Amino acid sequence: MTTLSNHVPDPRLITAYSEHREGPLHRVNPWTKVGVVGALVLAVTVVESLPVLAGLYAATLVVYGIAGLPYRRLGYWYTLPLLFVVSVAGPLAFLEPGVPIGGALTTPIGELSVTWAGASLFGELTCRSLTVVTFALTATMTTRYADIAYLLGRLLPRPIDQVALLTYRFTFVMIETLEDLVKGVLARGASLSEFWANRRIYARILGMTLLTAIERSERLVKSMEARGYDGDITLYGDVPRPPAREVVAVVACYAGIVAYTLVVAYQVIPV
Amino acid sequence: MAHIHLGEGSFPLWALVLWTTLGVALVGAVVYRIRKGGIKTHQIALAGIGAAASFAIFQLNIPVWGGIHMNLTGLVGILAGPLLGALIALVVNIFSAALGHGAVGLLGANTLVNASEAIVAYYAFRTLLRMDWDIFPAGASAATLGLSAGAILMGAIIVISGVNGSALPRGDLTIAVAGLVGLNLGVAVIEGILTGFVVQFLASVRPDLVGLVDRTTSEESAGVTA
Amino acid sequence: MSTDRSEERTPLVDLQCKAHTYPDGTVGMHEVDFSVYPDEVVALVGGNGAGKSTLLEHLNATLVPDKGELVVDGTAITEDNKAHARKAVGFVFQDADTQLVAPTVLDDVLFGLQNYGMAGEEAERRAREALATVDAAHLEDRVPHYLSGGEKRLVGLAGVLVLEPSVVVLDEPLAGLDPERSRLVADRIRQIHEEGISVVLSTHDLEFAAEVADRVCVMADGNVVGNGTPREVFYDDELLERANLHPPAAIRVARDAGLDTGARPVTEADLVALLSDRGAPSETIRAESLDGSSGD
Amino acid sequence: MSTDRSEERTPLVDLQCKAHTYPDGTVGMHEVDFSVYPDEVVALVGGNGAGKSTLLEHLNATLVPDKGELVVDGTAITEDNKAHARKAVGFVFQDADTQLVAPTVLDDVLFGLQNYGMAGEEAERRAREALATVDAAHLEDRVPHYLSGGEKRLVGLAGVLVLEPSVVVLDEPLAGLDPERSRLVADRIRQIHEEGISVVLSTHDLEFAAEVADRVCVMADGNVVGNGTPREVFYDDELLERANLHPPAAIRVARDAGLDTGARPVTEADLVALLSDRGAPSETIRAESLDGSSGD
Ligand SMILES: Nc1ncnc2c1ncn2[C@@H]1O[C@H](COP(=O)(O)OP(=O)(O)OP(=O)(O)O)[C@@H](O)[C@H]1O
Ligand SMILES: Nc1ncnc2c1ncn2[C@@H]1O[C@H](COP(=O)(O)OP(=O)(O)OP(=O)(O)O)[C@@H](O)[C@H]1O
Ligand SMILES: [Mg+2]
Ligand SMILES: [Mg+2]
Repeated sequence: MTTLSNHVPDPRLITAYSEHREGPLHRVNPWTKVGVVGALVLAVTVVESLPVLAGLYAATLVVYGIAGLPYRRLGYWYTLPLLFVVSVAGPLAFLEPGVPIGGALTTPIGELSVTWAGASLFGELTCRSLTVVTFALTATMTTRYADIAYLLGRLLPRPIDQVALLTYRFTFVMIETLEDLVKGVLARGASLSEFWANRRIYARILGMTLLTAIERSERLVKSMEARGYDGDITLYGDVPRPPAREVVAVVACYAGIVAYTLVVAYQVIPV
Repeated sequence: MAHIHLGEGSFPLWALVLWTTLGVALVGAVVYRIRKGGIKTHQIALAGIGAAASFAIFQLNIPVWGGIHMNLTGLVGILAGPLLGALIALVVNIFSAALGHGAVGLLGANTLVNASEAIVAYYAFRTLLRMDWDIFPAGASAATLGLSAGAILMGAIIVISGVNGSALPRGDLTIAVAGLVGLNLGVAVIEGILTGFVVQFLASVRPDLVGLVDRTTSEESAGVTA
Repeated sequence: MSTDRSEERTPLVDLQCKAHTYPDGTVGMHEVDFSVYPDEVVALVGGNGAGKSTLLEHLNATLVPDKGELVVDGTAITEDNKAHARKAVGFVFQDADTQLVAPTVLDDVLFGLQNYGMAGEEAERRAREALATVDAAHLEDRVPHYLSGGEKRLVGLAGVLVLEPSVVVLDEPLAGLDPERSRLVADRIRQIHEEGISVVLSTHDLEFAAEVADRVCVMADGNVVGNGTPREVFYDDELLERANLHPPAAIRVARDAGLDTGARPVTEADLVALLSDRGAPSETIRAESLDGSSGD
Repeated sequence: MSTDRSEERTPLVDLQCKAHTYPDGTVGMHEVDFSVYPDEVVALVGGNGAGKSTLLEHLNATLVPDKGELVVDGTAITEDNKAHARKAVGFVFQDADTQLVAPTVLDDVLFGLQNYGMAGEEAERRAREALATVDAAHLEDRVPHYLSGGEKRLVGLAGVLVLEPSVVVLDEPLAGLDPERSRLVADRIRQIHEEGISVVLSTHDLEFAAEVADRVCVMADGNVVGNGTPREVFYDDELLERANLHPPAAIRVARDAGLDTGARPVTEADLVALLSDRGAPSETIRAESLDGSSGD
């Protein structure tokens, strides 16, 4: 469907990879992957060296490939995260104090130039963001639906866990509703290529999507209550604890990051 | 939803801890309020499917400036109320982060931003309706207000945190961020107008959803707008 | 037109409803008096908007009458003991998608059990058993999103059967299913009935109603306007006319072909039996064999 | 099994599709070669998931093949002239709910016209006319969302007819409709056909297919596995078996009752005709004359 963006990962595709493919990362315990995500978040927050950040990013890219996932799609999916980096780091690349790269550009508001420090900052922020993006996608594309549901149920307090589980289940249904609505208007000659001229059509499609969602939720209440639900029950199965070697690996990751932080980043422990 | 999420690793560690703590506090307060009233199945169902819809809508490419994506957080706030609106913001952020959109470490910050959008939009909408505004201007203004509040909050978060690894003085950072917030305000107006049209459409089809008529059995809407 | 049963036995479910008004003011049904007896299959038929779903949703207190009463297994249902009705009367909704809420099929079947406080091994054993009853044991690890329409319906049915209800209610069980899957669901309905559970279902497919039901209830304009065996109901032209229905194919064929001789066929099998009785002689005239087995 | 037509006339729509793969990797159909000729009603039958909707949605370029070609009225459809396919091939989707997007019925019918740049008095006149064609003129001011299922379907049909397409595609036009409304929709389909518009529809109701279609296409596993007149297709047991289908009731009855003598009834009307021919004599055996003839 062309109108649904290919810059945003389609949950249906993501689940198809996790349900129907087999790869080395599919066999890694889901808790381990969560642990690694946490470690990576911590790492990209405390590490300040561009080479180290670039190395981390390269490593996640390799893992993504080993997991058997498609690089071309990843390129599309980078669009939005990169946009976020550009919107924050873009101006900073010019404003950051330091030595300009090449000549400066004279503009009415003064001289504009990208400094070495600015460019490096831009690189750092890009690596930080894409490292976690890549690994988060690797994790979701290699973890079965039921296991993700279990993690959500475990990590979130009631009633947020219940909400998240229903969201996960009904995201697929709602995407199809939206897609059907888009198909419906396109089939009758609507063009969705320009926003302002078609604002009413957009409003109707989005309005109908929300209306369908609300009415579906009204039916869902009936069906859940018909089976005795009162807002408080476990909806998910079970995920075993990770095997010892995976625990060791995750602990090692954290230990490494803490050591790096203390020694290199904050130099609490002088070498 | 403000159209710029904060990317992973943008902030120093202390800021990450601060925003996470504040985010947890907000969500904790919401959960406390909901639990105190007794968790109602219809609240859970509405929040769950509402978040699914918001997430699905995000998949739609809206052709402005080469393509933008929206979650319609303001609209969700207007329809679901501040409590469920905040929960939906959190859940949508969790799923977005899982799909590499937004940030795991900045869930707290991003949730604060989006929840504020939903909450401000809701109260603005109620207030404007009480002032006898028409449905379209009320919806559009409320959503624009909510989204603007979110954009400004996000700017403030960036300025307070400082960008990880940047030596730029806060004053200059503020200038850079002001440009970003300005851009987001532009998008807020577009999303606000779109929200206005959607609210107008919903009012013509099911007026009870936007609080224009009372349903005789108020059970349904009571918890929703609590 | 009345069922003899009604005088003999105590009903499992007894609904008296002066009226049910939806929030927007639509009166979904009114002056309805409906009972379900042990060991029967009741089919609700009627046009779109006749009130079938509204009636069905009253049977387990999903909806409550503006004024009226629901008695389940001898207990009057009030705000406080709705759970009793929910447990005794299992409900399979038309929209199979909104019925499946858990991440896997097995979890979904367990969902109801857990709500009633049962967990662990015993719960899993019962859930697997329920899935086996509907021939869906192989689906247990699947994600509901990836099931076909028919599979979703069967899993929904298992999720209800596992609670061991005394009555199972199915709203349009065949909607959207292909002939093969329809047959599968129809077979399961018969099987449930054989296990002593009463079944109430709504359908637009009168052939299906004629085939599975012991009793047919006709609804029109929010009212039950007729009630009896399939033969009684489907030969009552005035009643069908009133409910905007046409008799099932077997009856139409028998009539249009001038076969209406008193055998009064209702199902396809009846028609075949009638024709075999009659067709056989003329078949032989054309010099063919006479082993066209049929009937039941 | 082939249609003679294919050699005689140029098709209105000609689809060649090597394969269509959905975003999640499911192959919805493959190696399909399908044409629609002027002045015919084609019914697509097959089990759930056989690929009927996937095929239909290719006919107006809602979906495009991974590799393949769509030619509408002699024009090859590309990314740039999809509008041509959309205008020539009207599409009524299975889910009536997601098809109606305007606040009133009249607005909804006007929607397509406005998209093609027609507005004002003339547009309204045509919209009202289209509504009248489907017997829905009285609904014009209603909110589409609150219509009954059958009404929604009719309004959806009007919204497509108003665009004067040369082919109308209907995905499961009878889904969820009661018998009276089904008949109404079936009548409208016949009427559209009489007005010279070709119709392609998918259905699970083989009786309905036998009744309205000139040509039946059987799908299984994403492929067109058979194609011919209803009589050809529905008497091809091997084909039906392959597609998980059962023959329509008239055929089953005729067979089970041992009437299968060469007249080969397909619809209920055929069966009635056959029985009247035969019934009369055997009626007569029981006291009348014996001039039984069958076949045509
Ligand atoms: N949630 C609702 N709000 C308002 N009116 C409703 C609602 N549900 C049903 N109705 C109305 O109540 C009446 C009875 O509807 P019901 O759904 O019981 O009919 P039905 O016999 O099940 O029809 P169908 O065969 O189309 O399913 C109809 O007029 C319908 O429009
Ligand atoms: N949006 C989608 N994404 C992924 N797979 C899909 C999608 N739509 C259909 N499919 C798959 O494509 C195949 C063909 O589906 P299709 O909807 O064309 O079948 P159908 O013959 O119309 O079935 P039904 O009678 O149930 O409507 C099925 O395996 C189905 O699961
Ligand atoms: Mg119904
Ligand atoms: Mg289909």
